[in-house]
Amino acid sequence: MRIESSDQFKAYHAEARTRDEGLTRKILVCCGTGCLATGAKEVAEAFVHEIEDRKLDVEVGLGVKSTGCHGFCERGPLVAFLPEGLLYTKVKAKKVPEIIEKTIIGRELIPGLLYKNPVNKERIAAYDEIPFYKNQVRVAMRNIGRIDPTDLMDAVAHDAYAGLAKALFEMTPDEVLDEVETSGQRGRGGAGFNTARKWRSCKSAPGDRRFVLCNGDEGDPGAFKDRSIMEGDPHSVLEGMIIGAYALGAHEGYIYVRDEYPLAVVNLQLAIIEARKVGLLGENIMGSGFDFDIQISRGGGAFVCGESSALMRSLAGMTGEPRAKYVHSTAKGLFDLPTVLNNVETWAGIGAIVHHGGAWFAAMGTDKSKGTKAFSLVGKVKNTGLIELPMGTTLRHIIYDIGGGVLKDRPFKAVQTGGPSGGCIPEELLDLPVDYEKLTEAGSMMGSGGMIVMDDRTCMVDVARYFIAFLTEESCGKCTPCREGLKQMLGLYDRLIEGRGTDGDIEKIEALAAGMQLGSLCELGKSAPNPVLSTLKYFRSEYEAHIKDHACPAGICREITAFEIMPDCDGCHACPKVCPTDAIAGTKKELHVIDHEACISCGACLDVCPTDSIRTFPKIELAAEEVV
Amino acid sequence: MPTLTVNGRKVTVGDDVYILEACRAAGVEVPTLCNFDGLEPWGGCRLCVVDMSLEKWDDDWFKLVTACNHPVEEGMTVVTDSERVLATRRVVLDLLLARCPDTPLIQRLAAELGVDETSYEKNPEHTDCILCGLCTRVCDHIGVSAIASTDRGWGREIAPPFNEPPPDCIGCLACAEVCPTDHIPFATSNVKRTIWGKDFEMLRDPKTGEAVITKAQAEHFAERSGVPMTYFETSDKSKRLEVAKTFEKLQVVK
Amino acid sequence: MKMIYKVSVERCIACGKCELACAFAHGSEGRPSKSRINIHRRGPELGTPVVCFQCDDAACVTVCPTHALVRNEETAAIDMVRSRCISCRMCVAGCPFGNMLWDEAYNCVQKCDLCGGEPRCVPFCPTGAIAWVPIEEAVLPPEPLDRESLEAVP
Amino acid sequence: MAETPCVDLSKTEEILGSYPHEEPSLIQVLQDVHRAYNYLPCDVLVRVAEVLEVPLAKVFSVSTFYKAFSLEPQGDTIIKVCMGTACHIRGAGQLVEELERKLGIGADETTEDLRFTVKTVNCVGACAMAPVMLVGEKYWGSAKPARMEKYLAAGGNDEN
Repeated sequence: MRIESSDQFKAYHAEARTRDEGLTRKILVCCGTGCLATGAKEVAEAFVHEIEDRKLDVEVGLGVKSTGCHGFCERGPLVAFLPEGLLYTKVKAKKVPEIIEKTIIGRELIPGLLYKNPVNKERIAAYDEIPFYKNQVRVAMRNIGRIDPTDLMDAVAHDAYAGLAKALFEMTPDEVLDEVETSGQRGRGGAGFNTARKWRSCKSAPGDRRFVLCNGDEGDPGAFKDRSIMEGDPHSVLEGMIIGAYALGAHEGYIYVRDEYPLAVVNLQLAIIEARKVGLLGENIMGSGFDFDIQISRGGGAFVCGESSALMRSLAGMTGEPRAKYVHSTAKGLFDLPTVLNNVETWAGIGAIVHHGGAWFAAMGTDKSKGTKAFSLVGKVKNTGLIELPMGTTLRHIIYDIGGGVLKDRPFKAVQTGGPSGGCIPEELLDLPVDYEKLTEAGSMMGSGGMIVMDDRTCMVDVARYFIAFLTEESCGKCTPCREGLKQMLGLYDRLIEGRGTDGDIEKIEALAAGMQLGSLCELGKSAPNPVLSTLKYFRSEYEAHIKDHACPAGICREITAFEIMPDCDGCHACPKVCPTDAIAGTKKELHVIDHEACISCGACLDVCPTDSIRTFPKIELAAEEVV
Repeated sequence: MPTLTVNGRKVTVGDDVYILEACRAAGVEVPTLCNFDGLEPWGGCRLCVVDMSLEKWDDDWFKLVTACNHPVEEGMTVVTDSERVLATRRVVLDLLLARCPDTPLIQRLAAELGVDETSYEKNPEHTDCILCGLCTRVCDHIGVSAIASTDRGWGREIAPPFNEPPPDCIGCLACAEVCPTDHIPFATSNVKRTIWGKDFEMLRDPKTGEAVITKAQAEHFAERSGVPMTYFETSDKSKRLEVAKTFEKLQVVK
Repeated sequence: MKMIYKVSVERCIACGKCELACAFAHGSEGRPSKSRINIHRRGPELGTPVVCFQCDDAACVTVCPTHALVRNEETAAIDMVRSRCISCRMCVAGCPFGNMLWDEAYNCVQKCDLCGGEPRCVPFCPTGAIAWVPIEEAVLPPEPLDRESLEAVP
Repeated sequence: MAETPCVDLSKTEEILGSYPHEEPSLIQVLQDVHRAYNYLPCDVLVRVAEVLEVPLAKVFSVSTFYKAFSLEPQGDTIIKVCMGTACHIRGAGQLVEELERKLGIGADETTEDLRFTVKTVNCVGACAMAPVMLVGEKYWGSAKPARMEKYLAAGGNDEN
């Protein structure tokens, strides 16, 4: 069937609703990448079989949906039950018959599968009561976890394409632009450029042919919101792009997806095929006379292709080398034609903005940063996963209330945001409301919403070196400051972590950082020094310890760190089992000893020690002892 | 025809001109390594950075841009010798000097900015290649694209495919001629030319026997430009002789 | 008034003054190899000056990969934008008349630029074998040269 | 080029048949080719260049620029260790070291028997389960060096 008018869409929507409501009870199995890794597919299949065998689908209107990521990947596989609003965590396939028996038929809870609050150890049954979910407000991720991403009708039942229908039949392209302007939405890819302004700039560029692109090259390590959106609700991306194309008068679109995201490619491809089939994409969309089609392009694995001009070159089949953007890509982008490129999350929000109105979106967030923002909360935090919150939420609320605090209740040291272009924010700034401006002021940036929590076992020099090493590998090599500068910067950091640092190294790092910031061609090089400068700003003493004392305060830099077991060791024998070099000797219930010759300072023992009896100290002291 | 100010001097230039050309028109020298007049600006070496301010901006607001590829605008102010311009150029040359410590051109440019010795770790492997990309861009212009950049980041190199004699190369030497550091070796004799490890047969003038150009080059250009192949087969000297002979025949007054 | 370069072979006495003038006009050392006009010497006091025709549909312009050869609208000469030249010598190979000249000493291409609209060689020609004339005069046949009455060239 | 073993080009022709013959198809074609052969054989690159009318040097340039491509044959099972930030601070480096001890190969290397190739990748986007490694298509979350034997033994099988 093809939808050929506004009324036909309404009928299709009603049909989808009826079908959805026909299922009085639903089991939602999270099939995001995280849960799939822990066996969600088997769980979903087990539910399907069990229900078929018992004919529950007919009798009680029970249905199973494999949905996108629920976000709470840490506790996967996740299974939610509607209408009860119940959530089971860490569900295994073999548990399925028991769940059907007890929970579905017997309507009783299985306490062992409920979420346990790490803060007060209480078990929580209701989805909405779990702090991780309770505090969220979802716009871009509105349907993720609620719908089956491979089922168009399910998406439509949850208002997918309602915004598009409104745009096509009730609004002119300029009215769509005005609505987006009212929303105040800014780009969710990192830099935070105003969406409506970007669109207007493209629209005013001369020429008949223009492109609408979606940046799904989520390269920031530690961020995976775009992945979850593309996997869990691909239709929201398509809908946003079609609306954008309608506003701009574009007829061709591309989605550039990282090759590391195979499931996202599959789900997007499927969504495109489905949408074309019913006339939501392609020629004469919904009979409105508007034509627009989308193609998927898989990236080749290059972080720099997240940069707009590099992405466009990559789309054209070339190496991902950025160009100077003195002439904006809105005027001269893909194939040198006017182009709008927005991030996945940006596009995913457009449908909701048009559907509910720009003012609805603008009512959320802060003065300059409107709406909600998706973050991936990861690292040394108890509840890791994907969240969406109004702009202006404080870091403390995110890390402690939603994230449940630092893993193992260790001291908090910093939170890294913005990926390799961002910076590390220290404890004293935890009450910072998160928006574009505040993060930039703190020496970091929004980036693609990765938040990596770091505890006292994280060395800030090592973290800065990690990002420099990452970028050294990812620099395209076109411009001198980035190519040569990163290489030299990495060399300087190697000196520090190996205890070869000397006075003046910090100043040398700072001077090079300044040259790279000013001189580099694209944002990759220009922002590459951010992790360096922010760690220098807030954790300078750690740098000084590496240089002056040849010591790594966090006990991470191996070349200069030694390990020792303290007398309070209870001889549990956990550490020798994990030691990769068999450097730990000791019989059970007796004090264990580390052989410094064999020890490679990897820290595996410290991580497993239940009594915190292993300490690190500068290797240099070891040499001093020997001399004595 | 926009008028702009370069280092306090007013200069009027053409419409589709970049800052670098305006600087030259104003008699201001801006160093550059990857720019070449016949080729599209590339903006890779970052040596030509200048401070730039537009009329609509606040007076004290300047942006550091590359002169080679930033279009001029009416009322623009350009400063080529501000402290941060020089500091940035110094970092660029310092880094290039670490990469190519023995390359005379880099030594000279660095010394002009007061960098006599690199402050960074010297490249243990000798190279004169500064990755300015001129060779590959010229090769693209010639229309053969026999060489290109390979790998990325620090590992970036200019190389023929598979690091073997490039099948598409026509031996025209354009890459070697344009290379600012003379990094690309070649050899030409009366019968043979070798570049990128590939040997080329030379076309030889039928009368004098001297080498004209490579056969591959003649074939490529004959096809590309529509100029008959016969044009390429004789030396310029022989061709002048032919012209002279024709002229003699055309004498109207004996 | 449209001017044109006129060569009257019958008047050339192969004295070489044009070559010298050209060489000096394009460099102070006056090397004859730098001259863009060449006399083909075919006998005692018999020569044929050969110089660029500034062709309409010029092969040199067509083959140049970097657009270093451009028509000067004022002088009608094909000018060489030296900074664009990559010395690939395609123009030398492509010119059917041999008028793109390779300068071995300076590793660059030389070509007649009509000296910006006033060819320096012309005033030095003692016999009027070369001339810079309005286009309509170019079609007039040259006056015969009375070679017997020529005095020794100073 | 002469030393490379001859490969079956029919798969290449099939892939080329499903894309427009123009430069923008290049990366997509190379992705499919890489999947089909497990690497980019040079005969194939020559053919791709010819059909798409892209200079061979550009094809080579693109093949070496992107990390997804390898010009050397890869192991039957590809092990990807995620090196994202979350994985880094949760000890991904130790996984690579353990693999080096177990298999005798470092990152971007292949065992002699062509069984395994170890790759480090910049974030697979499963940060909530850091550190993460993939053995074939199988994701291992909260991976521990001590359990490496198990990960390798399971290979690409879906066994938990």
